[in-house]
Amino acid sequence: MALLEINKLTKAFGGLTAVDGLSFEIAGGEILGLIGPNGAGKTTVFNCISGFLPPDSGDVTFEGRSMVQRQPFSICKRGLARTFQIVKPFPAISVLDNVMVGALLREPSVSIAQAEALNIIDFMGLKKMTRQEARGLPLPLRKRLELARALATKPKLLLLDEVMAGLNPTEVDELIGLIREINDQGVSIFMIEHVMRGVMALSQRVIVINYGQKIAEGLPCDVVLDNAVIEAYLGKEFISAQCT
Amino acid sequence: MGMDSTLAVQLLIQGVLLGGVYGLIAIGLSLIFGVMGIINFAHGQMMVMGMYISYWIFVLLGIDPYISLVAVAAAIFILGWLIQYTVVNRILDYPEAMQVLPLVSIGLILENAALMLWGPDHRSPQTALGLDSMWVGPIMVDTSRLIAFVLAIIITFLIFIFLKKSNLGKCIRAASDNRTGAVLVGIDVDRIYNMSFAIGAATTGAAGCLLVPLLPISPHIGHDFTLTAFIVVILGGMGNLLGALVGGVILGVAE
Amino acid sequence: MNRLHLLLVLILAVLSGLPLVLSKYTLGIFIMIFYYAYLGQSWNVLTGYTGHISLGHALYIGIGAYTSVFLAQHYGLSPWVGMFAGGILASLVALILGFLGFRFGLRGVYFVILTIAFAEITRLVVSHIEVLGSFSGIFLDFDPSFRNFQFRGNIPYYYIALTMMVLSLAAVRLIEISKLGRFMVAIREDEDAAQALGVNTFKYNMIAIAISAFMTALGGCFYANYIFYLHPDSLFGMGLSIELILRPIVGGMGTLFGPILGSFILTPLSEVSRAYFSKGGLEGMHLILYGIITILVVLFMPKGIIVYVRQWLKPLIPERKGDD
Amino acid sequence: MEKKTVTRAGMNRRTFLKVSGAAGLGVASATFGVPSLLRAAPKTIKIGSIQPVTGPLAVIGQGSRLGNQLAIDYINANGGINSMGGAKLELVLGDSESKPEVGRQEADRLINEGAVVLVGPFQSGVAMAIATLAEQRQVPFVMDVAALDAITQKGYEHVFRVFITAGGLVAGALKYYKTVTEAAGVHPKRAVVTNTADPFGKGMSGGFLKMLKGSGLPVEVVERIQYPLGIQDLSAEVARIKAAKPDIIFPISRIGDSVILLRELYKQRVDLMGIFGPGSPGWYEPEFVKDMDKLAFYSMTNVPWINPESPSYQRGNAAFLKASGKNLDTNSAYAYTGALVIADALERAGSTKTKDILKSLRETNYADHPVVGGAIKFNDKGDNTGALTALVQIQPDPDLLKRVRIVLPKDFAQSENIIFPAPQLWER
Repeated sequence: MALLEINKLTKAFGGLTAVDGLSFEIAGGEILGLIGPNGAGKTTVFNCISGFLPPDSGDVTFEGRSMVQRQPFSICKRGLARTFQIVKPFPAISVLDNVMVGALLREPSVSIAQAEALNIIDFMGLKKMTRQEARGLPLPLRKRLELARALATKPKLLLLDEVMAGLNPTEVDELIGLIREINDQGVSIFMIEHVMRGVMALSQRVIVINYGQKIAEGLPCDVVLDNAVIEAYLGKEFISAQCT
Repeated sequence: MGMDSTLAVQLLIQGVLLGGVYGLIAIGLSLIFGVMGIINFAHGQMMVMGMYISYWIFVLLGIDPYISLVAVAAAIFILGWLIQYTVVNRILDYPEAMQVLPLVSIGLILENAALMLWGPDHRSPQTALGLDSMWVGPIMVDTSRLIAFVLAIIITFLIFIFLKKSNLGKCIRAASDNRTGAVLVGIDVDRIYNMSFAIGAATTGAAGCLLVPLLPISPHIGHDFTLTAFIVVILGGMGNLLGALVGGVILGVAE
Repeated sequence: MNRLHLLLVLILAVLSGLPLVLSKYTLGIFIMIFYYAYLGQSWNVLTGYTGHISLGHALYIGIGAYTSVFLAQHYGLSPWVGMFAGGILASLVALILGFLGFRFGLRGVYFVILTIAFAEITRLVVSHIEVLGSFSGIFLDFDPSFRNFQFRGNIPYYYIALTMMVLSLAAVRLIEISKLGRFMVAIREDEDAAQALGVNTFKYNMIAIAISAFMTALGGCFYANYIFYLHPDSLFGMGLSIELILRPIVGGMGTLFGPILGSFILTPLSEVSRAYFSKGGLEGMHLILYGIITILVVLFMPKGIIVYVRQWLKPLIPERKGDD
Repeated sequence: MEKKTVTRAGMNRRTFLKVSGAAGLGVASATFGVPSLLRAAPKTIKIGSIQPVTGPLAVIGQGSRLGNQLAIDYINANGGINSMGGAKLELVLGDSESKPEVGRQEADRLINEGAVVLVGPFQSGVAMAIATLAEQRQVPFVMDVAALDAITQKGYEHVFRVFITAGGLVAGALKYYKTVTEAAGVHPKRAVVTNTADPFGKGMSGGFLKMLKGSGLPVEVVERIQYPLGIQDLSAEVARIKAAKPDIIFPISRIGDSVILLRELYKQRVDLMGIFGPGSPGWYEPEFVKDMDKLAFYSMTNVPWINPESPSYQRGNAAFLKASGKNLDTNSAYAYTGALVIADALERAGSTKTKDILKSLRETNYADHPVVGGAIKFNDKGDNTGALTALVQIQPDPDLLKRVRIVLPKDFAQSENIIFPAPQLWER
């Protein structure tokens, strides 16, 4: 049985259908990439899965249970955590306190939660900033904080919304390493990403959507050679740069 | 039966006429909220300032409030601009609790300034048309109320034309729709905000003039008008100008 | 125990000893300082920590005062018990308000309007209830005894108010370091992000508003048995709601000591300026001053005066451990 | 006859009489208390005065404070308290800001500063807070103005009231109404009662309606109209009044709404025999008389009032006029009276001990005062059994100050002629 199943998911805003009858699934332990041009409906898919938007129709099943109609917090409790494309740190409190909010989801004891949070902060390479207010962090570190917080909720599946956007190549490489490690610990990952380097390096499978519909699905290297994908999204230069 | 329907018509007319003025007060509040998302808790107090200016122009120079209306609106326009420039512009990004307090404080300052300047007495000047009324059969139409209503409608209409047609008006609507977008196309948003607050203030100042012949002035009535305007704006939909006018009439009739 | 704790214990010891040296009148000022610090702290739980702005907190003071007095007058119940009845009733009302506000996602200005509306409606309702004294209010009987929460001198009131302030401080500190407090702050900082991390925001919002209302209502019972006179306009009015939030905002909202600091600054200030201006025929001047100070603090010290005090006290504070 | 704490500050007030003139009270306050300190007095006795000198009632409160002060200056100028070796009196000053908790706090401060008696505080709400404090601290408290019956119903030993109670006020209204209608031989049949929906308005109109019903007078209340304090528009209410076809209106109002009501009665041409106020402000203040001019004529109000002919009034008024440029009005005259009563009690007590002051206050029999009423005596509750109201009517006179005239009781009347029924508002 797949970990997450999306079945004919549809969501429209006014006249605009952002997600149109989309179906796919994620297996346990998998890293799945979701790519597509701006406005293709990627973030809407995330919002529907994580409970921030109710889908108009279709179903989202996580470990065999429907997640539709549930509130975001309860979906997170089931083990499905997400990050936001525009990061949402808790600005006026420290990095540690930020991460502890996530850790407290499963750990009632504040002191144990704190120890867990410190571990995660260490793992994410944020140790020096532990006591700093989140608002003072530069963007790359805020992205890591976002990831650290989500990780602290001990998810089974992590939805990452463009965590690599705006990072330089070194930072991207570091993050690739971290995400791979997270995955090695048994956390499945579903990521929206524009940074193709990251997608190519991490994803075991990629889905491409445009106008809310799936236009391709498969291994990363197959997908990027798909004509429809090149037309809609990547452009010819990309192919020569990446896959030859 | 005849008696009852006469009474009903009478009440309806009175309500509609007064509602026009309520609407005018509320339009200022609504404009400010629509553009900046700020509730002007000093709105009624600004109106009272307008009433006092109008009153003194009448007492000292003998000029009727309907005529001094333009000057009073200009004075309150300046007052509004100053308040926006010195205080409100600095609190736009604050959380709402912090936005409420300075505006309530401005109301407190204006109210007590009026108290110190003019004392707590209730003043009710005998203006030229203050006691006139017209009779349509058994129905009485209060002249000053009718004038207030007509002028309120005219001013509202002018504001609409201004917002629709003039460059500045278009900029105000743009800034209220999307602040970032307005900045991107080169609109000086701070200036637009100053203008919006000042125009909102000026309309309430004008409404104050229209009320001078109708009710006694004292420093402490502002608070009640803030509440009235607030209710009208909620009835008509926050930030919706036409709604404010309709809301005003509804409240006028309901009272 | 570090030096900061030592300082706090020292301050508490001094405050406990003050009745030995101060006159009844000066004690009265301190009682008002403690009382407003307590109310500010109660409001702080909802607005400072959870981020939902209430401009109608007078509602809970009124409920606390009226409930305890009603139960004492009609059922002979000691206010010591009645105050908790008032607290529970206030919490219930707050939960109704909270349900409407949080379930339907009223945020910012709209939540503010809801809190004002609740207080105003209650004021009007109480003004029409005959057994609650309707428009005339209730004039309490003076029958001093511990059981009746009434005393001849100011000293018992002083210690009660001091205890309430200290307990509220302790309660908020406990909340602050607990899971509850951390979730409340997360909601204040970003409600969506908190949801995404599994925080049941509705539940924690409801808990916060219920605690805040409960604490505020206890203050109402104190007021009733200290002033002996209840009136709907003064107990449910917006004036009191604003008076109440002034101190935590000036001191620093969302901080443990902000409301107390604010009260120690503003309460004596209003005493002194009233005494000063009342003699010069400058009626209204002290309210203008009050308004100007508030605006200046909000404009130039938006985080409250506590920030500056922290700077001064820095040498006393040891290297901070994670929680703060 | 009273008001409560203020939130909607606006018209939540009462002013029995305020005389025009804008002299600064700063001048007056500069003279406060000076004599007693400079003249190496044998001893000073402190009296605490709590009045609402700031906030919405500032003008009244400052007048009342001045009334307290001038009475004490008068006593000091005449040798102080003889029974205590010419001890001088000193007024220590407090401000209630119209808030009960502030009034209490200020009273406590004054006691702390050595006040042996308290006087004040104009509002019943504040009076209740201070009354309890006085009982707690065991310091006598003489209320100059505050009318709510309940204040003296608790059996407090330390609380006395010079002012008339709300009950006494209503009884006066009925008595005078009966006298006026019988003298005129005209008996209105249909009446409308209007009142503001606040403690004062509701309490007064409730009491008045109840007494009117029990009086057997041939008048029926066909409509009772209540409106909120600080109302901005009464056109609907007046339309309802007109539809009720009343012969007479009994308004219980405040200062702002009386103007709106009267203008609207005029505009809507409501036929009336007259307007008879059972006891509320709004119908005799100098601004009202001036602004409303002819419309104000012939309205009558039952109200605690000054006695302009009394020597005490003339003394007090001269000093008041000199200090403030205004005339002594009801409130300041009662404040003046309150302080005189205290001085009288101290004189007879010959001591500043609470027990002695209480005893001599209970034995008070004081007639040399500036207000309409008999000699001041306190009953066992502390209420003044000599308190009386007057009926005043606005009558045409070129001099604005002479328009407000006492018409009843006969002993105090300034005009023999009561004009009732009155000409219609628009036929003047």
